[in-house]
Amino acid sequence: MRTLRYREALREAMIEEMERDPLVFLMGEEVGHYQGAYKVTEGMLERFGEKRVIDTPIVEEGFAGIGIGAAMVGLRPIIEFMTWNFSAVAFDQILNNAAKVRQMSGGQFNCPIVFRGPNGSAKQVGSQHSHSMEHFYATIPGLKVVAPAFPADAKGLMKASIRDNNPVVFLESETLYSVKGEVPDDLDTVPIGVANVVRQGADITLIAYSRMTHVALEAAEIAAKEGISVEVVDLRSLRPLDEETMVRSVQKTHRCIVVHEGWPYGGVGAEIVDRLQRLAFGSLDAPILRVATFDVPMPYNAELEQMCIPGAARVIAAVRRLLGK
Amino acid sequence: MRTLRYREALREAMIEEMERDPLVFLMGEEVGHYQGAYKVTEGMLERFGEKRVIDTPIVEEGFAGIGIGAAMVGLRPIIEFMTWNFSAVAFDQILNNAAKVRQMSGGQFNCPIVFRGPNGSAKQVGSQHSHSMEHFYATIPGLKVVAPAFPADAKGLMKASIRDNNPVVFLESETLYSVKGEVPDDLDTVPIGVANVVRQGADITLIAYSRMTHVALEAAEIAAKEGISVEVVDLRSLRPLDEETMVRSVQKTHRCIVVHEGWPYGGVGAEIVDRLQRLAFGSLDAPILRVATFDVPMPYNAELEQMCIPGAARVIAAVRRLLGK
Amino acid sequence: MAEKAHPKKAPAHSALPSAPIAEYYRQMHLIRRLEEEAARAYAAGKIGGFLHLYIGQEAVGVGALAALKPEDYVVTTYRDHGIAIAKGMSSRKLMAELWGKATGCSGGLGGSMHMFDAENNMLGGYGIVGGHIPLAAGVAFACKYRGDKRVTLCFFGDGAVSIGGFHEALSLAALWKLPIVFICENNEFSMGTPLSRTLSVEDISIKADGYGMARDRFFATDVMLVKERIAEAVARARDESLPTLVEVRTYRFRGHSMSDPAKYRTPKELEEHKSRDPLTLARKKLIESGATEEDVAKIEAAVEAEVVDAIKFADESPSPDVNVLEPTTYDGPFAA
Amino acid sequence: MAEKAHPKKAPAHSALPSAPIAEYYRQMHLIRRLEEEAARAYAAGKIGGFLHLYIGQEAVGVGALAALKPEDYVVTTYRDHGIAIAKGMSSRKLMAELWGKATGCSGGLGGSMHMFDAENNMLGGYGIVGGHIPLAAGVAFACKYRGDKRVTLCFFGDGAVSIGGFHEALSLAALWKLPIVFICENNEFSMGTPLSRTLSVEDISIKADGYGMARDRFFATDVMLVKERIAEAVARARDESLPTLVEVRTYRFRGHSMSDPAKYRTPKELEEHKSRDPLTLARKKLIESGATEEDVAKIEAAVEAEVVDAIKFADESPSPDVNVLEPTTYDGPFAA
Ligand SMILES: Cc1ncc(C[n+]2csc(CCOP(=O)(O)OP(=O)(O)O)c2C)c(N)n1
Ligand SMILES: Cc1ncc(C[n+]2csc(CCOP(=O)(O)OP(=O)(O)O)c2C)c(N)n1
Ligand SMILES: [Mg+2]
Ligand SMILES: [Mg+2]
Repeated sequence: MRTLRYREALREAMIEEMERDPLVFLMGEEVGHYQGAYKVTEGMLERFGEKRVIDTPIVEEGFAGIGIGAAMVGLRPIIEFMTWNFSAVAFDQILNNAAKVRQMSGGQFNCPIVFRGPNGSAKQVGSQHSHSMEHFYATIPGLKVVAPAFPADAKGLMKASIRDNNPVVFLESETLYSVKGEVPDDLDTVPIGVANVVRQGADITLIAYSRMTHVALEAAEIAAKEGISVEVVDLRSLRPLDEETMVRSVQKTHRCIVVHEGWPYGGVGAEIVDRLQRLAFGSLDAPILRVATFDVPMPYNAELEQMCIPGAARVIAAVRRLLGK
Repeated sequence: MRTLRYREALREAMIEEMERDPLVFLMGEEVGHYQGAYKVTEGMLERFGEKRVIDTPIVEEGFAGIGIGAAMVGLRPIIEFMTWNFSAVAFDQILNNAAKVRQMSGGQFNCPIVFRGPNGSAKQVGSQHSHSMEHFYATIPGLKVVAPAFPADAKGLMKASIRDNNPVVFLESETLYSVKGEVPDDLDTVPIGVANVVRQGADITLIAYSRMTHVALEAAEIAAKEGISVEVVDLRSLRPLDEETMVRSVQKTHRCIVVHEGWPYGGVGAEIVDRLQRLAFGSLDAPILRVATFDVPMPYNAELEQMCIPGAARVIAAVRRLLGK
Repeated sequence: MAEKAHPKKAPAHSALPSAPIAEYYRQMHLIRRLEEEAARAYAAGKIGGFLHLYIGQEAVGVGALAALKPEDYVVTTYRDHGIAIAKGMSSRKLMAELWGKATGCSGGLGGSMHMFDAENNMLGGYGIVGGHIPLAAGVAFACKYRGDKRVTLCFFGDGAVSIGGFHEALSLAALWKLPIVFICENNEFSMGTPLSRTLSVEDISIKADGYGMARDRFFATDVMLVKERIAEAVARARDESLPTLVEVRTYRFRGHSMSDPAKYRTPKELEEHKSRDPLTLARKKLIESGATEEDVAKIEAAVEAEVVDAIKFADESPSPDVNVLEPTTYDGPFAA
Repeated sequence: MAEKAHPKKAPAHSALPSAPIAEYYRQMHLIRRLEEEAARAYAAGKIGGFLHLYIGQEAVGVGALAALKPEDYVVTTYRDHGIAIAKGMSSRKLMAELWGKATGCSGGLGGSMHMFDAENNMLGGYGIVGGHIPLAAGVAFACKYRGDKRVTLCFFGDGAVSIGGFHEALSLAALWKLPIVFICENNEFSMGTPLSRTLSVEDISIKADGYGMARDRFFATDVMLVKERIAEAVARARDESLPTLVEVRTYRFRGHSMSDPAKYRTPKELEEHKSRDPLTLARKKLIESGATEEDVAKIEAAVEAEVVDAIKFADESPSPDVNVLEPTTYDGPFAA
């Protein structure tokens, strides 16, 4: 067992898969010579050469499309968006080509591609650079969407995503890249679609993913001191969603809060609520609450930004409210 | 009181507002010389001339951006997407510019613009032309989103949208354009954000919008014959959502089904469920169900397509299930 | 696969003249006839949705694809029937797809705008204007990556050259020297809008200069000429791994789609273009090449039999089952 | 408005040389000094997020905006501090915005990348590469619609000319003859990538030909030359309602943003460019124009006082209240 940073785990996964399969290549802005805007791809150009680690101009629609076409005829592209914010200009490619080509060809063509990059807020990067884009993609049939919180999952899910024959939206986080965690030496793939109970508890379930899993764990720690036993479910995959694990937890605790970045209207958080109230209606002692980003564009000012993004304090407040404390 | 088709009601609203305010103009593909791909804008070029009714090349990002810039300095553009499917290539403009410019300028600039066009499935137009795009927009703070079901609401909401100082996403429906309805002679604006109970009932609430309101009414009619009293709430606005009207209805009927086009994961449907289970938890005798489009890209084949899109039969089945019949 | 399972086979055409023009004429005539029958079937309600016919433009697709090898790739727009046939798709698969049947090329799920045929390296018709152009560049990218010397043709309309996807794809293809030919089928209109109201420069091919890309521009009246000129661009792609932008000037005899009465042009304009019908010219050239009227009649009869067979096949084929939807949405197991 | 409420005023600068170069030098020097202080404040944690400095490029913004009237509009990228100052924004509003304070130009909500100033027709800095170019064309569209003879300048980097938004905006501006000047600040790099790896044609201005648009291309070492050449394009916009694409060649002396050590270039390359620092040249020209060292020192002292005052103002200003978020998200009442 080694300790790796989240970014190192991602890099290791990509390197292993590229060594395993010459059809895998990496493409994006500054992934090569610059070593990655966030150093995730550091050293990969030197290792694999310009043929397989490709710096692009600033043309997200263009290189997303390049990846899709290449995937249709058998390559296995990893397309990096410098951040997921910039995928908005490539939205049509993902929605209309990547997600649909298998079905509209009657199953003749697959699109085995991984779109990856940091998602969600960073720090004070303002309203155009702080998007949690997951709700835009999780809603689209034909895509899979994953959002690991820990280095081991980052590695295992990346390997699974690269080997998957479907387009996978892989959501990382700038504020997680330096987080360390244990990664088994022999880790292969972590299956897409399986959630993880990362803390056992009896009184209430927190469901989270990506960086918010850490916030949920932090809140659970604080709650423990108040005598509240919190269970934390780390989703890992957003599409497909692991209903079973979520339902099992809620059947045990009877109370649930979904903690996620991103605007509150609809999206992944609402979907989880929708399923749980349907699948565990009889088990719920209280409504399911959500702690999400405020319903405003992200402000630049540091304090306001921190108010907008879900933090442990807001989670704890919701926990107390739900338990009537 | 006159009887107008949905498309005529929209046209009347645009004409009245353009006559009222010379800063209002209309721009889009084929809106002028061709008289509109779906004839919504028929006769408007002849009436207002090329300065105010502007045919564009096929550049959705370009003309959405043109509209946004023009709105920032005081014009009031109506931007037609031939269908909302094509807004995917303009997604970044709406997400990052229209919705944010007010907030990121600290309130210095408004963006009074209406983006409009038909949304949702038409008939056998296949997977790239059958999107219900509302969930992509309803989630974005800074936008308002409306989706009228009847000619009178189409007219009144269009007038309200054009006069609103915020960007409004106006969702029409190809399959509603020819639907007729009564429109009061003196109709001015219909306020954005107010739902309408279009059928009173006691046993169960159906919440719908746009074309699905008609499907819900059809289902209610059938249910009535089985002795089930169905209340139908027509949302009209998706952002803001009229919580009060929804909650009031559910508090009366204790059961609720959301009927909407669009994929089931997240989105408007899930948001409604999320709010109702939170705001009316004690009133619910059963989980809230949803009848939505199947979780697949839209198939071309006519029968499969009809299976995928919510219809009265699927709504009735859900009603029966919820009432244990 | 679906077709193989079906008992009846399309009739073979034998003992036809061997000059290339014979085969081009056959393909052009076949496309024309299939499109005419598709229009009829649409009116009869057998085909739904949008239907964009290729009538008048046959020389472009047939001539261009004649310049390819079977292993080469093609990507095009929603106006894809003619291209699909020219790339080798069977008439049966085409018509069955239009009918929305399980035996169609895309299993009845794609429809008129989405003709895919893996076997013939037909990578599909796409419905979002400009959206397929970067994708096509990606196919060419893969060919270069594998070093397999295949060439990709990407077709699009005059209406597609203003949109971002076109520009991004050309930028990347030029920068990375991709083996692709971008073919703009300039039929003078995007829906109801003439070129003069969408473009500030009439000559579309000039845009290539901004990317340092080779370019060409010509009228597609003569299918042989189309083949020759596209062959030059294909050679540039295959031998030098360089892209070309080719503007092929053509005209569509029908409306944009079935719902378009095409009031934006005069009957006179249309008649003038019809008097230069590439199909008529191809027939004339076939005769000039030494074929007898009888030879030509034989070709036409074989085409007719193929069209009738394809319609019958489409009529009699089963609809896809609803159970295909999930496994065609994802490869492998998936639980949402 | 927030600023007016504040008791202290920025110091006035009086009795300075009247040649235009004096004012240009003052602006360039002010921008340089504000950026240097911003870098320092960033290191000290007073400024967060991304910070893209304009150091080295001052002659572009100052020269270009000198060609405008106050009622003309400007739209630019995230590298917007210098442009904002040249368009007339006060140093206080700029620094307070960087500090994230309520007195900042955008109330502390926008930050470094989003400098807006309605009073001075500064329509903002934008963070999505290429995304603001169609918006700028829309501003020019509005000017033409109103017939108010205003001109719009739209700035963007060399990295922005491959993306779709650039192409769509130029297409529409050329087609509709919009009164706009597209100014590409070619500083040889987009982040860590040199032009040679992003563009197949070195001369960016050539792209104008594909749209039939006027073009220009020159080095921005001399602020006076920038003014002259941009003035020609501005006149074309104002008098003939025609767009121009201008490629202005420049260089940034710092990294892309504060987090970029700029290892992709050699110290020698940087030193060479610094030896042609437009600010040094402007100072030289000012002296040549007849100003004494003392005059220049006076200008510099005034700038220094302004910078010190702006920092103090930013330091002492209050943070925005959380209650501003809702009313700045929507105009008028809104309940989600
Ligand atoms: C992005 C986008 N915008 C609008 C449309 C609607 N549309 C479909 S075809 C078409 C005209 C295209 O004209 P052209 O490119 O010249 O091709 P042609 O139909 O003449 O073959 C339009 C506007 C679309 N499919 N995609
Ligand atoms: C669509 C998009 N993709 C990527 C980025 C990330 N990014 C920000 S600035 C930049 C480089 C831009 O270079 P250039 O246009 O030359 O401007 P400069 O920074 O040199 O002024 C990149 C890649 C972005 N902001 N938007
Ligand atoms: Mg055309
Ligand atoms: Mg640059």
